[in-house]
Formats: sequence, C-alpha cells, structure tokens
Amino acid sequence: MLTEYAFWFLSFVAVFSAIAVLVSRNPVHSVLYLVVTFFAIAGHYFLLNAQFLAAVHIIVYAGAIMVLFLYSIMMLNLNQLDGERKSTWIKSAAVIASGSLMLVLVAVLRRTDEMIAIAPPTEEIGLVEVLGKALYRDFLLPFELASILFLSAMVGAVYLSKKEVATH
Amino acid sequence: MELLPNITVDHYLYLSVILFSLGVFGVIYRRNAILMFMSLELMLNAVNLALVAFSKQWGDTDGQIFVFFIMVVAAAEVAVGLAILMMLYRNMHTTDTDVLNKMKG
Amino acid sequence: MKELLITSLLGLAVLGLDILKLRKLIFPVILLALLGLLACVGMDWGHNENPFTNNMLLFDNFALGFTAVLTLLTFFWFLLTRDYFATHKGQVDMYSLALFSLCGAVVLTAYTNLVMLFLGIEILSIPLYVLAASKKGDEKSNEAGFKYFFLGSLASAILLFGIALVYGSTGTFDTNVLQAALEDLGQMPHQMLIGAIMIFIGFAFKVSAAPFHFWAPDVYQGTPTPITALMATVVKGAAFAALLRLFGGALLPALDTMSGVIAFVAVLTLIVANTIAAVQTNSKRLLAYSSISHAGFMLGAVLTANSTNPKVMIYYVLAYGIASLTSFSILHHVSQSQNDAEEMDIFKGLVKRNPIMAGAMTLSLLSMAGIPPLSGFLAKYFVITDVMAAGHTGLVIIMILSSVIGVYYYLKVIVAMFTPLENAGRIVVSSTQQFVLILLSVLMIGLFFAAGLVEILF
Amino acid sequence: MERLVSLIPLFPLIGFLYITFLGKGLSKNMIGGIASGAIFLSFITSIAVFSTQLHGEHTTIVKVIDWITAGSFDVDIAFIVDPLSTIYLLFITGVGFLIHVYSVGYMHEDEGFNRFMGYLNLFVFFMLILVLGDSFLTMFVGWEGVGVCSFMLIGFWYKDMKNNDAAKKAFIINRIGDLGFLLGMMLIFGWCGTLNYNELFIEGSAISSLSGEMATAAAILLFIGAMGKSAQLPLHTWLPDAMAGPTPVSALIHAATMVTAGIYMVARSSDLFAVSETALQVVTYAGVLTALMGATIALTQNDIKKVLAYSTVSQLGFMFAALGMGAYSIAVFHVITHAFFKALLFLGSGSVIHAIGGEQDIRRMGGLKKYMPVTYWTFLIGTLAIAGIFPFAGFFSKDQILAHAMENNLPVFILLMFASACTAFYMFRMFSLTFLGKFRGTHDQEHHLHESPKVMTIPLIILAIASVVGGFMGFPHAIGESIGIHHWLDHFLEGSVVMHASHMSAATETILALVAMAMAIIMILYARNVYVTKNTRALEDDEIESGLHHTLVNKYWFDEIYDALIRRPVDKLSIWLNKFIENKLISGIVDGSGDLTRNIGGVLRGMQSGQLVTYILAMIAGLIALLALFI
Amino acid sequence: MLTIALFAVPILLAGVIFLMGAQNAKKLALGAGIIQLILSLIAYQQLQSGTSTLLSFQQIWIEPMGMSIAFNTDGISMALILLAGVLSPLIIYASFNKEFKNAHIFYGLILLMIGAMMGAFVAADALLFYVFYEVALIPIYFIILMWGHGDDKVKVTMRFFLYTLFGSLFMLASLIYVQQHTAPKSFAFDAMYAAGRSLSSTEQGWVFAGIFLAFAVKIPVFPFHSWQPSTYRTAPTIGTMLLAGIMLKMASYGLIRLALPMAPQGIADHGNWAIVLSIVGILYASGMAIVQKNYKLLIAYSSIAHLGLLSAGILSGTEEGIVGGLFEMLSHGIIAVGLFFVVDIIESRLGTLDMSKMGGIREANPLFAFLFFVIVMGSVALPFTSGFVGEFLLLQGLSKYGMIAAGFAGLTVILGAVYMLRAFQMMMLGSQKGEFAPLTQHEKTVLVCVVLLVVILGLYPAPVLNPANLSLQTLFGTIR
Repeated sequence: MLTEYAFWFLSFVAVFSAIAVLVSRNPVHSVLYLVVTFFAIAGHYFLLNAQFLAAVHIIVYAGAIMVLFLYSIMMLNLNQLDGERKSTWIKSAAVIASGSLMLVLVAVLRRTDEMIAIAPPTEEIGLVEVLGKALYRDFLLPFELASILFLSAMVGAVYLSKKEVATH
Repeated sequence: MELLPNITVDHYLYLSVILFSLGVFGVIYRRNAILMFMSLELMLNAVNLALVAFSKQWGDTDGQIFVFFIMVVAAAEVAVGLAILMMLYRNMHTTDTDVLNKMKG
Repeated sequence: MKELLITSLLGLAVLGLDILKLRKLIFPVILLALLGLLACVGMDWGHNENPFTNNMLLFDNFALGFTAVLTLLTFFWFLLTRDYFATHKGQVDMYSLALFSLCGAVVLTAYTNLVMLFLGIEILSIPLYVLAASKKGDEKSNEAGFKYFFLGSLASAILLFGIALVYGSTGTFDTNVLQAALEDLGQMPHQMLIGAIMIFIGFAFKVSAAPFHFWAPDVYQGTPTPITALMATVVKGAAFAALLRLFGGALLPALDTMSGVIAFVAVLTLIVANTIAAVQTNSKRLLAYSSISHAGFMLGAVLTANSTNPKVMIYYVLAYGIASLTSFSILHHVSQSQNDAEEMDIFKGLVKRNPIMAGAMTLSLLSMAGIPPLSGFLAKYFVITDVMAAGHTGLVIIMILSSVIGVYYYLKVIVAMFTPLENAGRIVVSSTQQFVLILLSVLMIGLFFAAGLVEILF
Repeated sequence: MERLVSLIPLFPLIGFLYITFLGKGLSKNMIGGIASGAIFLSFITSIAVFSTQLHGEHTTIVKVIDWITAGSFDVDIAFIVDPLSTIYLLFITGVGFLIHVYSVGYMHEDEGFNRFMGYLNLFVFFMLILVLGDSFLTMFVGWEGVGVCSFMLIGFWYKDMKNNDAAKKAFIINRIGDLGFLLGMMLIFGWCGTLNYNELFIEGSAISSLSGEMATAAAILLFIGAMGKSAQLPLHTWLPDAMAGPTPVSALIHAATMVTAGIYMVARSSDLFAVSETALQVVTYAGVLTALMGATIALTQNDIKKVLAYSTVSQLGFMFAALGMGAYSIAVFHVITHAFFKALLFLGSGSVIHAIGGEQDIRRMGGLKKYMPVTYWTFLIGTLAIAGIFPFAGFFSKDQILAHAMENNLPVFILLMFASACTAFYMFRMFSLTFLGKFRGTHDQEHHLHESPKVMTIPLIILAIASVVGGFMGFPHAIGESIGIHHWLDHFLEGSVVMHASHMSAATETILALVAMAMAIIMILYARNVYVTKNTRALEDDEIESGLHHTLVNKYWFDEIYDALIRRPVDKLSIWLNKFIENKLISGIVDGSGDLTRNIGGVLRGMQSGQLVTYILAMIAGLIALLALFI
Repeated sequence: MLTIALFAVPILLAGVIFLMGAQNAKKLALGAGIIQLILSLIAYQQLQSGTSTLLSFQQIWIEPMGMSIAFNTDGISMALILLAGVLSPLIIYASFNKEFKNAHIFYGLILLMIGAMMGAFVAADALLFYVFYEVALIPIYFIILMWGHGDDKVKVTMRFFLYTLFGSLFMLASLIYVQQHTAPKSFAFDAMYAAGRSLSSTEQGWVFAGIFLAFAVKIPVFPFHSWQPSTYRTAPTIGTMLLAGIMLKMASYGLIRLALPMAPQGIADHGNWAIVLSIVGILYASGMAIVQKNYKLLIAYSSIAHLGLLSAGILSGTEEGIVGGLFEMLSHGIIAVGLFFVVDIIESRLGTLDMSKMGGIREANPLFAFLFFVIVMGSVALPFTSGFVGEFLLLQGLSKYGMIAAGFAGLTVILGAVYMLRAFQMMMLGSQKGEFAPLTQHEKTVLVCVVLLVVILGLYPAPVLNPANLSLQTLFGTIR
C-alpha cells in the first residue's frame, strides 16, 4: 500500500519536475529541477529493488553529469537566458509532436497483452553481489569495451578542448 | 503483472513514455544547446526506468546491467558533447542552436 | 576475437607510440596491423568460434566478411588521407579516434547481444563526433560536429527505447536466445515489434535513411573531407552490417511485418536524395546526397535479408565504399587546390590538371551510378534482383528511376571535369596517392569481374 | 540458245559501265558508237532468241544469280524467255538502237554527251531486266531501275531547277505506283508463296490459291503500279512534265518503252486479272478515262512535245482499255505499233526543235515543210499512223481495240471513238501548225532552219518504214487471210497471255474499220480546214476566254488539285507536327520530366533548412508515422 | 576463342593507343580497324565452314546468380559482326581528313566502343549483352562531349545518356524478372528463352514492354526518339557514324535476340502497340524529314523512319521480317555512314549544312554528286542497292502480319523519295553557287567503298542472308 502511494508520489514529482526543467526560464533552475527528477527516478529504482543502481544513478547523474552541466552553464555565463523566444510554430510543433508521440506510444503499447512466460521474480537482482557477478562475468567484454569508449571520449574531449598552440 | 502492489509494469512503461515524450518536447522546444542536452538526458532516463522495470518483471539482472552501460555511455557522451559545445561557444559566442545554419539546402 | 583485440589495441598503440615519441612508426604500424587484421580474418574464416566472449560476440563468416571489407576500406582510407594528416596537428588523436571507430565497427559486425550492439554504435559514433568537429577553428566543422552529435544522441535514445521494449517482451538481450524465444512463441509480440521499429529508426539515422537523413548533408559538408570519406564508407557499412545482423537474424519475424515500412523508407530515401542531389551545386553536398541515395539501395538489401545471405550487402558496401573513398579523396585534393571551395566548378579542367585523378573520379562516379563494367553496377544489380524476387515492384521502379537521376548528377561532375579551363595549374599529389587511386580504379573494374569471389566465399 | 538471253541486258550494262568509268578520253563518235553498238548487239541477240521462240520453243527460265532468300521467301535473278518477253525485247532493242543512233546526232553538241549515252544504256539495261525478269520481284528491279534512269534523264539538264522538279515529280509519282506494286506482290506472295511467273501462271497455277476479293485486291494493287509507270489517271501528271528531258529521252522512255511497262505487267499477269472482273473493270475505265482526258487536253496544247506527251497518255489509255476488256494481245500489239510511230513522232519533233534552235511552241513554227523535207515526210507518216489511217500500223492496232470494245462494251467503244477522233484532230492541228503555212518564228530562227544530219534522219526513215509496215503483226481476217498471216501476234503470244475470244465477223470488222477511218479523215480535213485553209491562229495564253478551253489548257487542274489536296496538307501537317508535337510535346515531356525532378528536388531541398529543430521534428514525425502504422 | 578476340582485340588495342600517345594514333586505329575486319572475315569463314569450335566460349562467372561468360557467333550475330567489321576501318578512315585534339584518347575511345559493340553482338548471355550494351554508351558519350560542337552539347549529351540508360534499365528489370524463372538460375539465352516462354501471356507482354522500351529509345522508335536528332547534330560526324552505323543496331539486334524468342506469346497478344508505334514513327519521322532545312537533321529523321520500319518488320515475327531486319541493319549502317560522310565533306567545304544555301554542287563536282546519288538511291531502297533487299523483306514480313500495316509502313517508299530527292536536288542540282573543292583521295576512297558495298550487297546479298536464315531456323526451332 505504501509502495503504491510512493509510486504515485515519485511519478508525480518526476513528471512535474521534468516539466519544470523544460519550461524554466533560468537554466540553473532547470538543472536543479532535473536533479529533482533524477532523485525521483532513483526513488523508483529503490522501489524496484535496484538499490545499487539507484546509488550509482545518483552518483553519476546527480553527482557527475549534472555538475558538469552546471559547470558549463556557469562557464558559458548562461545564468540568465537572453532571447529564448521560440516562434509560436515551434512551440506548437513541440507540443503537437511530443503529444502525439506520447499518444501513439501509449496506443501501440496498450496492446502488450501477450507476455512471454514469466520467470519467478526474485528480490535478489538489485543486490551488489548479484550485479557484480553478472557484470564481471557475463558482461566482462562489454565492460572492457566501455573502457575503450571512455578512452576515445577522453581523447576526443581533450583534443577538442586543447588550445591550438602556435608553436609545435 | 504486478511489480508492486497494484502497480504493474505497464504503469512504469507509461511513466517512461511520458518522460520520454517530455524529453522530446524539450529537445524541440528549447533552443539552447545545454537545455536540449538535458532533455536528452531525460529521455535516456526514461529508457533506464523502463529497463529497470522490465528487469524487475523478468527477475533478470541483465536489464540493470544495461542501465549501467547506458549511464556509462551517457557520461561519455556528455563529456564529448560539452567539449564540442565549448568549442562552438569559443567560435560563435553562443549556444543558441538557431544560429547553426551555415550549411543547408 | 583477435580482430577486436587488434583494432582496440591498435588504437592504444598509436597513443602509446606518440607518448614514446615514435611518431614515424605510427603510420607503418597502422598499415601493418590492418593487414594483419585481414590475415586474421583469413585464418578465422569458417571457424564460427566465440571463445572468451560469453555470447557477446560471434566471429562467424558474416562478421569476418564485413570486418574484412571495413578493414580494407580503412586501410585505403589511411593511405588516401596520409597527406592530409601528415600536416595535421592532431594527427595522433585523429588516427587513434579513427581506429577506435573501426573498433566499434568490428563490434557491430559481430555482436550477438544488444548490449554489444549499443556499445558498438557508441564506440563507432563518439570518436566520429569528435572527428567531425576536428577542424576546430572552422565554424562549419563545429556545426557539423554538433549536429552530428546531438542528432546521433537523439537517435541513440530512440534506439535504446526500442531495445528496452524488446527486452521487456522477452527478458533477454542475447540475440540467439531472443531468436529461440521467438521461434518458440511462433509469433511476434506487439511490444517487441514496436521495439524493433524503434531500433530500426535508430539505425535508419545512422545509415541516413529518410526522413532521418537530415543530418547527413550538413555533417558531410561541414566535416573535413577526409573524415567525411570515413563516415560515408566505414560508418555506413558498419551500421548496415549491424542492421542486417539484427533484422536478418534475431528479428527476422519483425522484418516480415516491417517490410512495407522498410520499402517505404527506401523509396522515400531514394526520392529525397536523388531529387535534391539533382539540384545541388556544391559538389560535397552532392556526394553526401549520393551517399544517402545509396543507403536507399542498401535498405533494399536489408529488405530481402530473409531470402539471401549477406553477400549482397557485403558486395555493395565494398563496391560503394571503394568508389566513395575515391571520390571523396579526390574531392578533397581538388577542393584544397582551390582554397577549399566546394562548388561544382572546382572540377573544371581536372582532366588536364591531373588526368589520373580525373580518370579515377570518372570511374568512381560511374561506378556509383551503376554503369557496367564497374562494381557499382553489380552491386545495384544484386539488390534489384533480390528486391524484385521479394515482389517489391514499386521499389524496383523507384530504384531504376533514381539510378537515372543519379547518372544525371554524377555526369554533371564528369562534364565539369572534362570542360576545358584556361590557365589551370596542375594538381600535384604524391606518387603513393596516385598509385592508390589507380589501384582503387583497377579494383572498381576488377571487382566487377571477380564478383564470383564473393559468391565462392559465402 | 536461250542462254544467250543473259547477254541481252549485259551489253547495255557493259556499255554503261564502259562509258561512265572509262569513257573520259574517248571521242563523242566513239562513245556514240559504243552505246549504239551495245544496243545493236542486244538487238541481234534478241533476234536470235526471238527466232527460237518463233520455232515453237517452250518457255525457258535462265537463272543468273541467287538473290534474296529469307525464310520461305526465295527469289533469284533469272530471266524468262517466252513470246511476250521476246517480242518486247525486239522492239525495245530495235527502237532503242535507232534512238541511240539518233541521239548521237541530236546530243552531239551537248556537254553532257557521254553522260547521256551512258544513261541511255543503263536505261535499256533496266528495261531489259524489267521485261526479262522471271518473277514480279525481278520485274520490280527493272521497274524501279527505269524509274531512276527516267529521273536522271528528265533532269538531265540539271542546272535548270524546272527540269529537276519535273524529274522529282516523275520519280515520286512513280513511287506511289510502286507502293501499289509492292503491296500487290506481297499479297501474292502471302497467299501463293511465290512470285515466279512460272509457278504462278505458266507451269504451276499457284495464282489460283488467290481467290475472289484477294485476287481483286492483288490485281488492283498491281494495276496501281501500272498506273504510275504508264501514266494512267490519276497518276498521269508526271508524264507531260517529263518532257523537260531531251527529246530522244521522251521518245525512248516516255513514249516507246518505259511507259508501256504497265501494259507489259498487266499482260504478264493476265491470269490474275482474268480472275477478277472488278479489277478488269477498273483497268478499263481508268484506261478509257485516261484516253479521253489525254486526247482532250492535247487539243489545246501548244508545246509540240506536250501535245505528243498527252497523245502518249491517251494512247496508253487505249491500251489499258484493251487490257481491261481482256484483249491482252491487242494491247501488246498497240504497244508495238505505238512504239514505232510515237518514237518516230518524237524524234521528228526533236528534229524540228533541233532545227529551230530549241523552240517548242508550235505557235512559233509553221511552214517547215520546205526546210526539212525528210522530217516532214516521216512526221506525216507518223501522224497518219497515229490517226489510224489505213494502211499505217496504227490503223490495225487501234482498229482492233475499237472492234473489241464494240463487241464487249458499247459505252467504252463510244468514248474511245471520240478519243480517237480527237486524236486525229489534234495531231493534224499540230502537224499543220508546224509544217504547213508560213513560218511564224523570228528571222534569226528562220535563217538557221536546216534539215537534220543523216544520223538523225536515217532512224526517222527506218521508224517511218516500221510505222507503215508494222501492222502486219495483227492483220485482221479481212486482210490477213489473203496473204496468209492474220492475227500473227495473237497466235504468237498464246502461251504467254490469256487470249480473248473474238466472235466478230469479218464484215462487221471491215465496216467498223471503214467508219473509224472515215471519221479520222474527216477530223484531219477539219483540222486542215481550220489551220491551213483558214489559217486560224492558235490562241495565245492570255487570249483564252472560254471556261472549257481554260480547263483544257490547264490540264483539268490536276496539278493544282493535287497540290491543294496532298502536297500542301502534308507540308502543313509536317510543319505543324514539327512545331508542336516534336518541339513542344515530345521534347516537352522529355525535358519536362527532368524539370519535374529538379522542381521536386527544389521543394525538398527547402526542407533541408539547416535548422536543427526541423531535423529533430522530421525525425520525430518519422518516428510517429512509423509507429502509427502499427497501432 | 575467336569470338573473344572479336571484342577483346579492339579493347586491348584501345589500351595500346591510350598509352602510345597522340603521335600515330590515327594510323594505329586504322590498323586496329583493319584487324577487326580481318577477324570478322575469319569468323565468317569459320561459320561457313561449320567448324564452330572457335566461335563459342563458355565460362562460369557467378554461378549461383546464374551469370556466365558465354559468347557465341551464329548467322544472326554474323550480320552484325560483318557490319561492325566493315564499318570500323571505314569510319576510322573517314576521320582522316580531320585532326582531333588528343587523338589517342579519341581513337582509343572509338576502339573501346567498337569492342563493346562487338561484345554485345557475340554475347550468348543476356546479362553480358546488357553489360556490353551499356558499356558502349560510355565512350560515345565522351566522344560527343569532348569532340562535339554546339553550345548545348552538355545538355544534349546528358539527354542522350540519361534517356538511353533510362530505357535500358527497364530492359534489365525485364531480364531479371525472366531470369528468376530459370532453373537452375541462368542468363544463358537458351535458358532465358525457355523461361520467358513459360510465363503467361500477360507476363510476357510486360517483359516485352520493358525490353522494348529500352530498344525503342535506342533504335529509336517514335515517340522515344527525341534525343536522337539533337545528338546527331551535336556529335562529331565520326561519332554520328558510329552511332547510326553500328551502335543503334545493338538495339534492333537485341529485339531479335532477346524480345522475340523470349516473349513470343506476349508480343503476339500484347505487342501490337509496339508495331503501331513503329509504323506511326515511320510516317511521323518522314514528315519531320520533309520539313528539315538542315541536311544532318534530315538524315537523322530519315534514320528514324527507316528504323521504324526495321522495328515493325522484326516485331512482325516472321522469318522474312527478321532476316530482312538483319540485312537492313547492315545496309542502313553502311548507307548511314555514307550519308553522314557526305555531311562531313560538305561541311568542311561550305561550312554550313543549311540546304537552302547549297546547290549546284553537281556542276562543280560531278563525281561527288554521282557517288552521293548512289547512296541516296540506296537510302530510298532502289533495287540492286542493299537498301532494297532489307526494306523489301521487312515489308514482306510486315505484310504477313497485316496488309494494312504494310500499306502504311510502305508509305516510306514514297515519303523517303520525297525528302531524299528534295535534299539531293537542293544540294547538288541547279547552277553552281560557288567553289567546291574536288574530293581528296581519302574522301573518294571512303565514298567509293560505301557505294561499292551498297551495290554489291544489293546485287548479291546471299552471303549475309544464308547464314542468317540457317541460324534463324535454329532459333525458331527452339522457340516452337
């Protein structure tokens, strides 16, 4: 019962703060609302027994990524938005497009009645131990590959951020 | 099938759809590159939420592992994306995407 | 597995060699390693093994075939862009990024798990976002990088949503398990079909199929031409390999339901790309649209993945890749000799300015146009044959018409090359470049006659 | 002996080749000698071949080369030797030889002398092929060949565009006929599987598989060919214009030989025509109308050669009328006698023109009798022969046609009688205006008047003799019985053409002959009365007032009608097609499809706005659209 | 092997000329042309002697796709081989009066084109035929583009290339469609014939439509001809000769080789429109020819008229029509070369092709006028010229299809005379208007060769007709 209320509450917070992210005039506010959204989503993860993931989520998104965003906003001096004046047709297009996307998605997914045989749900899946085993055994290769991804992202980011030095 | 009492996987799916659509809305509606990024992150999170719900539904860790990788990639993407954005800003002194129309037709 | 190791380690090795101040070694090492990679492909041919991968990758003939083709294209790409990068300040970064990208491409040819698919796409793309924006002071390059990055991420999000839906209806990311589950089920869950469509859209973006192609002309134009060459060949080839691997394998049942959608996307792609290309005056954009139009053809090969093996696609990627590499690299030299102008006029008098380039360019354009006896003809021919066998008459007719339009705009470039120009200086390139261009020209013709080889191998 | 027949066309061919390619340095006399000699050799050979036929040899086929083989179609170049072809051979080579000799004199001063003699030889070659060919296709070879020679000779003086126009007109109108001929042949081949006379008519009877309407169609199509070549209504307009050529050409081609090819063709396929009553009717009426039309127009013409040309048209009409009534042998008889006297008349007129310095208008002549006695006398014989005065050759042949007409078809008889009367009148009108009375030309001309040289007059004399005695071939019973030969030609031709049956008694025949001749004499006297005794002047062109006269002078307006009905509409249509269909519609569609492509491209290009937001919107729209398909 | 040599030798020699440079390109090319002639004659001799081992070649190319490299020379190909063999040296020699820039490329392209056309004539595999058919397009495109004249040559060549390609792609589609009904997959003619005939009549009708569209553009048949006059006008005369003389014959040859045996029922039931178009084309093009003022355009339209008859006769499906068609290809090729060479001669002397500005050339140059006249007579199908044999047989074949059709088609006999004589008259006759330099030795040689060919083939067509007849029996044998 409690969990049900928690679901509805978290969902409401997530959606509300998401909307707030999108419509806030001040980017800093947007970032903060987004953090709220992330927390709400983390709450969902808890509800779904993905405790470790919830923790990682908070650390990565709220901790790392959002800080990065905030840092960029500061650096680019965007704390007050100049001329965020979208033409009305873009506004209405955004509403229509996202609205109809939502409707269509809901419509197509309503038919998901036939479900494949269900394995017995376990409460164990979200535990660090289980996750760790899966990650370092079954998903070792992708885990290693992720390092390549990071390496390339790093090389790329460094390259792009490097100031062109006249003398070489 | 209920993941929580009275809450089925469909609830989570619809929530995910709503967040995804909101992300789409933001991507179209905002024209500041950073805010568009943020909307994009919202979309990714919607996906993550769905995956975790499915993971719970199937009693399978793989879904959560996938979410883990999505976070990894998202971080990498943000790093590269913001680097590109910085460079853009250095050259054009704006992050307004409407000015990005040097090439068209 | 060796293939993946070689590519990823090669990227690292390049960085390492730079640190060790052994820059001179970088280029030869890359070439040798790529040749070694090809040799590995030869060794592994037909083994179908997947040790140490926990069902994440399978280097079957499909994977090896595409790996070989993509490696070969990368090999030529390195040779052709040598001059450009030799003076480039970020040479090492560029090389390692390109190699990482190749690494992603290799993953995409061999994945048997959707996690690997996702990672492969990102490893392929992220270095390219950087490469696209690599001309740091150039606003066009910045814009290209940003557009590519942003739209690419958006497409990734859609792709991910699709993967989530597929996972939601089966509970697995392993394509083999997925396939088995679908076979047990005997029908396609609706949610999975929706997931499949969203995955397809993710790929449609990568391969620049309409209406998800909008990034391509702008990005191709803004990106430094040598990088564009990589994008148009290796990236596109890898994306098609991945698409084919999924929809020709695990999601084959979805393909039947979706064939109308794919055919429609192919038709739209062909119409949009060819008609717009017909009015282009910017030669780089023209090649970009041409590349999009080829995506339309390749989608035809995807469409019939259920009735054939990957040889059609492999042949197409190889034939188109060679022609495309040739044309982009020549465009690069020609454009460079005229203050980076990209209008069609820069090709004027090329036949006098550098006959070898003019010849290779003519052959590559004609090959892309599908004129025999060039490999591009057979590539298109194979696709049309399959599409017709599958009964998509409308698509066949559109393909024919778009071939005609294609010839129109390719000929415009050719005409420019053969239009005399007063006081035009020669375009001088290194003899290696010339040799590679000649080699590629020979390949374009040779692959036509040796098309049987592809048959023998598969 | 029949093998010799291959030599007959060979001589003129060699003559032509020799003159054309090796004749450059030779003297004119030498060239003349070669050309005439070639024909003479043919003539001699023809006599030899003729004599074998005379002794009752059978029809013989002499194959020369394989020609066209395609599927079941198989035609060789081969020659047929039978009475019909031999008789034609004789007069073609005979008259041809005389005209060659005459030409040596007539064309002596012309710079194109060599060319002229070469063409003449070539013409004779093709004419011989036409006659000798053993199948319709081989006949067609000669048929077209003589057409080209006629084209080249009409336009011989090519610097004057009028001559060229005439030549072109002749060729094109002939081609209209040729199309009929071709289609007729195709019909015959389609139904009978062969084009050989031997298989069709002589030994086999393949033609019998062509029945009823098909036979009619085939016969009429062939006859259209004959109309073209033999200048029958309505394809006659080229022949008068063809007089633009040198006079010997008019004599040889447009009077004696080529224009009678049509008669030869109909006679050759008499088995076919005999099957179809309708076709014969068509032939008859075309012939009669042509005879009438030619004769009436000739009444008013003032160009000496035009008069003769219309006379030829009219006489050809007589022949076709005879053919149409089934009297094939009589038609051939008239062909031969006509060849003699018409060649004579043309050569005579040539002699006059030669003497008077190129003048052809009889209103500017008169009184030439005293200057040119030989020409005068021979011309008189020719005139009497054509007018049908006993005992000249024309009398016999024409009389038999009239007799046959009276027997078979009274209206035709009456019309032919009328035409015949006109003939007598216009011939004597011309004769009188030319030779009698006083000279009306300039003094200068008068001063130069002279008799032609021997080389010209001797052929005249020989032809005059032939015109006198030529009738022996077809003496009617009334005369022939007493000397042992009557209807010799009929008997001779029996194997080649279908014979007509005559039930007419000798007495009726005699009476008819007398009536016809009396009428001719009356007309002659009337003409003499008008133009000699009363010395009436022929009207100048601008003095003509009566409508009928106008119509006749303008040849029933045929040229103008054709111009208005065919030539100008075709031209207009072509110009219209060129302007609108070719340059607007067809190019419009072709270029338009390109423009359409570019326009679509232009519109789609507009969507590629460079704005990120539109790209995103497009992607999302695509996503929505694809998903919506699976709701 | 000999069959291979027929097309491989010119291609190799083209390479040699490319490499040798412009110095002696002309003479080398002529040598190559003469070699081609000799090869053709040897092939002819081989065919006649019946020892045909040298004449066919078979090699698997891509087996599962049913593609093979197969060549064969029979009586039907022989007519075209002879055409190309005779015309190649003649056309090359005809170009000797001009100096071309980059002669080695020019002549190399010409040889390349000759090789490709030869390849199409000897191919025994439908796809291979298609490949050669397309390949031949490239050299001529460059020849016209680089050595043509006129401000709009880019546009004209583009239209030419696109239009013909457009058509031939539909042929490819038809071929693929038929090939999918072969078992095992094969493009070999025999297999394709069998597969084509196993289709229903309607399917055959569509297959035929696709193939005919390709050939209709190239032959060209009304209303697909609009590329042709402008291309002829623009092309250098030697290019026009190659086009009209040999290249466009590939299409009519293809009609015999591919369309007739593959879709006989389809043509019989649903092919009437093609014959009607062909016949309308005869009349239409004649009308166009009548109003032309430019001699070259007149010849271009007259070509369309003649080829309309060619197409109609072949499509009648009768043996006379087909053999006649083959012969007409040969004859029209030779005559076209002659007529276009006259263009060259006149243009080089008068600098104009406007007929109203000519006249009196006969007076100035009787020999030229004479030779021209013979060629004109060949064009109007005078008996004892080659034109007659072909056109007569075509009409004869068409008449078996329908007398009315033959009647309309036969109007070409009249209309042809109208426009050709008009042209001859305007150009040659009348009084002399100006100087007209005598023919050079080289011009004389070319014209005399053409005239001799026209006359000899007209007198004795059997050497071409007989092998064609024999092979046609075999072809029809397999069809029935």
